[in-house]
Amino acid sequence: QNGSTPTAQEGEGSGALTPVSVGVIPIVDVAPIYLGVEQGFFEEEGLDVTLELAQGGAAIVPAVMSGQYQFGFSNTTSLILASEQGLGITILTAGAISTGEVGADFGGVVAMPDSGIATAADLAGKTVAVNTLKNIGDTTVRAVVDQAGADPDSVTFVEMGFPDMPAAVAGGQVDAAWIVEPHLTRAIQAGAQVVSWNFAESDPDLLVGVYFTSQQRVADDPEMVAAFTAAMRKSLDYGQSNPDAIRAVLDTYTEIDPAVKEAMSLPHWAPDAEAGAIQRLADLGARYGMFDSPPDTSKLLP
Amino acid sequence: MTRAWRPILLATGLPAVLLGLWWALTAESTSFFNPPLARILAQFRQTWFTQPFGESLFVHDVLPSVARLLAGYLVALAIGVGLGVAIGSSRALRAYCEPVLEFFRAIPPPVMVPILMLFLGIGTPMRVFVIATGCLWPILLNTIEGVRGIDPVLRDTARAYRLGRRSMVRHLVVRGASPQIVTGARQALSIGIILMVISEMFTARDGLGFTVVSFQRSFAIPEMWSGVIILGLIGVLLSLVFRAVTEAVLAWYLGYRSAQRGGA
Amino acid sequence: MTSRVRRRLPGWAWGLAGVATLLAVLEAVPRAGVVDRRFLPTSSDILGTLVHRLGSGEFWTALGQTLTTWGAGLGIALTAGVALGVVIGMAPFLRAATASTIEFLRPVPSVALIPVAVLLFGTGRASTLLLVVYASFWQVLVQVLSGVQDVDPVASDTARSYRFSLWARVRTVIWPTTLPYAMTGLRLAASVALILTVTGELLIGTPGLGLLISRAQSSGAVASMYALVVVTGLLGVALNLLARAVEARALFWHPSIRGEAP
Amino acid sequence: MTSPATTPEHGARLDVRGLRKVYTGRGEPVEAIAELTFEVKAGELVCVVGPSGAGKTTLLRCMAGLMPATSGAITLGGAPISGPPPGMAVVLQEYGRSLFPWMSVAQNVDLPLREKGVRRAERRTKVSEALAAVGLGDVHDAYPWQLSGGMQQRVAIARAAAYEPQVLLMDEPFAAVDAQTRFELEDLVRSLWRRLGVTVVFVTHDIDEAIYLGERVLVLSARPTVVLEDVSVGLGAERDQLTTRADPEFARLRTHVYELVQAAKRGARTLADAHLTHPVRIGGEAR
Amino acid sequence: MTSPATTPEHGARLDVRGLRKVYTGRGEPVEAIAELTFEVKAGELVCVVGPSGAGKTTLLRCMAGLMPATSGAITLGGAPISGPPPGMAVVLQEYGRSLFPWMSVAQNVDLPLREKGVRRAERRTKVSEALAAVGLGDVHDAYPWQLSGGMQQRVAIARAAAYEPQVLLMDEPFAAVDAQTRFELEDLVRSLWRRLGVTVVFVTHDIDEAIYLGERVLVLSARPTVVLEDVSVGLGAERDQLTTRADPEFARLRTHVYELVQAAKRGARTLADAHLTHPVRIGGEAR
Ligand SMILES: Nc1ncnc2c1ncn2[C@@H]1O[C@H](COP(=O)(O)OP(=O)(O)OP(=O)(O)O)[C@@H](O)[C@H]1O
Ligand SMILES: Nc1ncnc2c1ncn2[C@@H]1O[C@H](COP(=O)(O)OP(=O)(O)OP(=O)(O)O)[C@@H](O)[C@H]1O
Ligand SMILES: [Mg+2]
Ligand SMILES: [Mg+2]
Repeated sequence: QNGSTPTAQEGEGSGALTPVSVGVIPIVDVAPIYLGVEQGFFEEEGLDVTLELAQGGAAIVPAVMSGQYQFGFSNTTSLILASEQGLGITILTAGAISTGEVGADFGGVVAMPDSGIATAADLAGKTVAVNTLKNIGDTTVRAVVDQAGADPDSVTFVEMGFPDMPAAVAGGQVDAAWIVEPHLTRAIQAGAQVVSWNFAESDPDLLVGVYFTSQQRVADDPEMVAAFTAAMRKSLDYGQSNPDAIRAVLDTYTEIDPAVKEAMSLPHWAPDAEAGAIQRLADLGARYGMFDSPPDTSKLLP
Repeated sequence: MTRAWRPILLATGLPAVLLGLWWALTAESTSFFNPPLARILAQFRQTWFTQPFGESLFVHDVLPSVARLLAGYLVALAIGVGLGVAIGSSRALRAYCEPVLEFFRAIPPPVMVPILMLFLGIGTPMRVFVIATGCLWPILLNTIEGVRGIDPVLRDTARAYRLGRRSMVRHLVVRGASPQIVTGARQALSIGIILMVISEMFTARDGLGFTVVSFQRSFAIPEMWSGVIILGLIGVLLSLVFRAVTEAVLAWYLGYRSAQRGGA
Repeated sequence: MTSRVRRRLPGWAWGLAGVATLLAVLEAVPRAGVVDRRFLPTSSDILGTLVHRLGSGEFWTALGQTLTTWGAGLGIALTAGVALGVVIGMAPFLRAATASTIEFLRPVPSVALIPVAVLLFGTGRASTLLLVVYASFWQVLVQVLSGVQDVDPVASDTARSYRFSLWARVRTVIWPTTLPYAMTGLRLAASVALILTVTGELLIGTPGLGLLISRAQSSGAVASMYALVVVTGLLGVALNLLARAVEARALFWHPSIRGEAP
Repeated sequence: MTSPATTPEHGARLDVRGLRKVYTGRGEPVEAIAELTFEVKAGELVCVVGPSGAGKTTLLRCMAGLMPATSGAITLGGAPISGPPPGMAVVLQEYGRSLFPWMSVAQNVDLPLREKGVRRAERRTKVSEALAAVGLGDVHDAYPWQLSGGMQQRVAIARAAAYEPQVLLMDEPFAAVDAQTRFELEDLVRSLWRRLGVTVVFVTHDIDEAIYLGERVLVLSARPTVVLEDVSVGLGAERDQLTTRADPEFARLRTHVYELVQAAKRGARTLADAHLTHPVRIGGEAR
Repeated sequence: MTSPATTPEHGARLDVRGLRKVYTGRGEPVEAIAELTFEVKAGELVCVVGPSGAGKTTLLRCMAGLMPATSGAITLGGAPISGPPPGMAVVLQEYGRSLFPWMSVAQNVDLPLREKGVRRAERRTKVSEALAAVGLGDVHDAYPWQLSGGMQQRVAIARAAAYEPQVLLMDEPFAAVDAQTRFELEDLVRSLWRRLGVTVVFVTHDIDEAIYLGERVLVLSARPTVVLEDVSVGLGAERDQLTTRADPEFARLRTHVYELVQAAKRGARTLADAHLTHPVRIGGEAR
């Protein structure tokens, strides 16, 4: 149960399975692929999936590009960035999408009640922690501050890992933090309150994470890509309609505290990575200084 | 004439060969993560020395990082030598401290950062602290071993003349251990640079390390490599300063060691 | 030497006392409310989780994987560092010719090499191994270089005057002098290798303790994470005990070990 | 040259009672000293001779408080020695290694004086005088490793002399110097001793030197060491390289001590064992 | 004891021509040796005396090929010396530091033999014999730092003796041993020399020793060094501690050399400067 599934030694009548490695991050977003593997969706498509855990894109993108992993999960903005730099990347399916519900999303901006921050507008002039600068976090926070009529450029952003944010907010090291589950719930349990649901508020269908592969692989091995895409779509649909199974499968690759697990919000999972959603992200990025010119995201889709 | 050039030739010969190799091997490279050296060098000026100079990344990111590095390094030097002298001089103290020190020594800085953040915040003090804790170990270990290895005859001489505690430390222990202390300090210099990067990987907003990691994360690979080159250059520069200081501090040692190799 | 009792107390007793002090401080700080217990658990919480961890096979597998990567990396770094250190240290020309390159390469952080490592070796053990070797090699090299320089000129003249072969000089004069330096290099490299094994596992995702830490961290399982961190710390302590034992045997002749004959 | 006189009375009685020293390091325990009992009166100059490896250095290091005895007691002026006592200077046998290589010759001589609290100006004269006295007036700024063996040894002697101790312990201090310099240094020690009234214990292998210098010569047996004989030297207080060495008593003592050392080397542990070829006068009675 | 005889002819002629050595390290350059020209015939035993700091060690280290000369040439058996030549053994003045502390006494003696390619069984006898000859038959397994100064020095001598060199250079090798042992070691060197026909250069401060041992005594001036006199010792080949030292010629040579060293210390640089109090016989003619 350490993140990889046992390989099927004897192909159960269906012939040999194609071994496939997928780079994933140990967060809630990727629960459907775990569930999908458990449910046998990938075997049905002739794939023997090994899930490889890594901490972030720094390792997953090069591994996919070099062919060491066939597929990977990544934050969408990072892939737009990579594509802008000339990496041949193809997005196959959506990974995690904002629930679009203000009050019940899997990411938001939190602050302590005594910080004087109650709304997005109050973030102006404050220090806000995000996990990565020039990425989806600061872009969407700027967007909501802008929407609230305050000056987005007056917000100071600091990089910090999500796990460290609850302590930093509670201890006053930062004024506020953009944070995702399960740490969002941890922060709330530690007394913080959500001041903005920046995903839902900036785009109800915000495409936070996606599954991708290299353009090379699409060209070389279209059947495998098709099989993976099909199984992945099935998994995402299954995950969306079975939240209890999702919460159960989390125990196999995370150590989230049961109390947190029950309280937290899950992302929305849908199979389609819509061109429009990707372009909206790119445009947001362009508007808030991530890119010099609006990127062309069409090359990211098959 | 050739004599004056010799050290310069020696210092630049191998780097020139290696750069040449790097250039040649990557000239045709189409690999995204391993771009041609030509591209990296082309990126170099553009990335770090944009106009106006006052707003270039060099001033904005490199200089503050180096300042933190030096601060952390000097703190480590003071604590490392002080603590090392105490621990090296007392068997009981060594036995008492060693397990705890070894425990902390083995803990990766990335996981220490969150705890430090709780106590020191996320500003400069925390980063200086991370750099200092990293630099501490080689200095501390080498000082301890240097102190333990001091010639017993010298120690006896100092004792017989009843040198006070302070003179003992100043004239015997620190000087006697100085060759090894310098070795530790040399090690610490490059570790300091590495930790400068690590300390900026977490909870950072500026700094050379932060910039390099951001480049890496945004897949600006030639820019990232140019940052790595800057790190190396800082290493070379600091080591030049370090060598000059060493030659002054260890003049006796270098003379002593070469005295019998022909007196030159 | 103020009292007899103090002298008689064996080394390990002092060590235990030191550890006890640390545990007490770690217990007291969160309890006293200096920091939130949720973010920095007490030592009893951590140890409780640790004991629980020790019961799982997953933990032992990860520990084994970490130790394998660590051992292999350290072994390679040590062999290469000692061999190159002795060769470069003995030849003044090589010393001068390599100095600038060494100073350039040493401060390049292993973490910056992650994408290259992954590209070259994938996310398996080889990538982490590259980082481990790269980082710990310099520690050994620099120590050995200093050690070679520290050879007593009288001893080396003696060897020269009896026309010892190069190999004999290395074996009988240079190596024994270098050994104390190399031991320190080993101890430094051992912990750097451990740190980078764990960091590599953490960032690249090579299986091992680091991956477990990363998982616990991403899940916000604070006590669980620190329990694993404690394990790496304890590994460090164990390694040091080992290094000290080796040292006591190999360096019995050195003033630092032979001490004052009672 | 005025001495800072940290204690009013110069010189102190040194008393060694039942001293025993066993080295228990690596390997078999080595019994270096079996049983030594003797005393050195305040302001007396005693020479110690004995075969190589007898335990002379061991004895000196115990007396200097640098090494604990296995059993027995050493007292200086009535107080038991547990560490190096104040007002004592030692010249160690390993002269080369006893100089601080990171200090110049002058700094090496100066350091103990500074520790003693002597003023800067006074220190400067003392250092110069001491170095000139050992014939090293011209190497103040050299480092010890730039000196020849004999010069190093003389720096160590100058350091002890400049210190103006109440007790002076010297372990083969003239082993590395030429014959002429040796004579001069012998006279230096004697004049120092007479001027300051310092208690001196002087270990040497040169029997002539022992007799010329000492008021008593302590002859030690081979290891494990006991006192073979405590020879009184009745040569008077005024000595001179030419006349003293020509004295028939000098020649007699010399033969006597030489035979004792020979006997010690053969393994003699008592006077009776020694089978001397000439009549023995019991030490002390000759005076 | 058979020697492995790496060269058929034992002993080799050592020729020093216009040797000059200036130390140019830290500080002012020091001219240690001004001009030395002399030769040591194959199989000859020459003693070198001179004031402390004269440059005896410097000379020896140049002859051993351990240090380059500033100018001049040293040849051994006709071949110029550029590094330590084969078949040579050196006993350095810093005996303590010339022993490897990480090896036992026996290993220290054994190692050069091993390097020379002597068989194990033969090595064992050679090591035992050499250690027994210097009176250290019982400390094979001790480490150098467990020995007294004199014992360490004897280990270094044993190491050189066991090596059975063709050229033996010794720098004050008996400085730290007692009188009796010194006599025995002197006889050891002479017997070694006669048995092996080895060329020996022996630096000492003990003038009696120089005359007793040497066929010639080279008296050096003070720094910067020249040869003050090359004294031939006409005492014959058979020598004996009792009779030789009682020989009137011995006494005459002794006074002569002693006066030369005294003059050298005073700064004499030629025989004429030396103002000797007794008639000078030109070295070599006395034979
Ligand atoms: N650290 C030690 N461990 C074991 N034995 C030792 C140690 N130090 C000295 N000894 C032994 O003790 C004995 C006496 O040594 P010591 O140095 O006192 O002799 P010494 O009389 O000074 O001789 P020398 O005249 O040669 O200097 C020697 O036999 C020596 O082997
Ligand atoms: N490394 C050095 N640098 C400068 N001067 C030196 C160095 N080594 C020796 N000297 C000087 O050279 C001179 C000769 O030294 P050397 O050791 O040869 O004398 P020596 O005749 O062996 O004396 P001794 O009898 O005292 O051993 C001395 O005056 C010494 O100060
Ligand atoms: Mg002694
Ligand atoms: Mg000399």
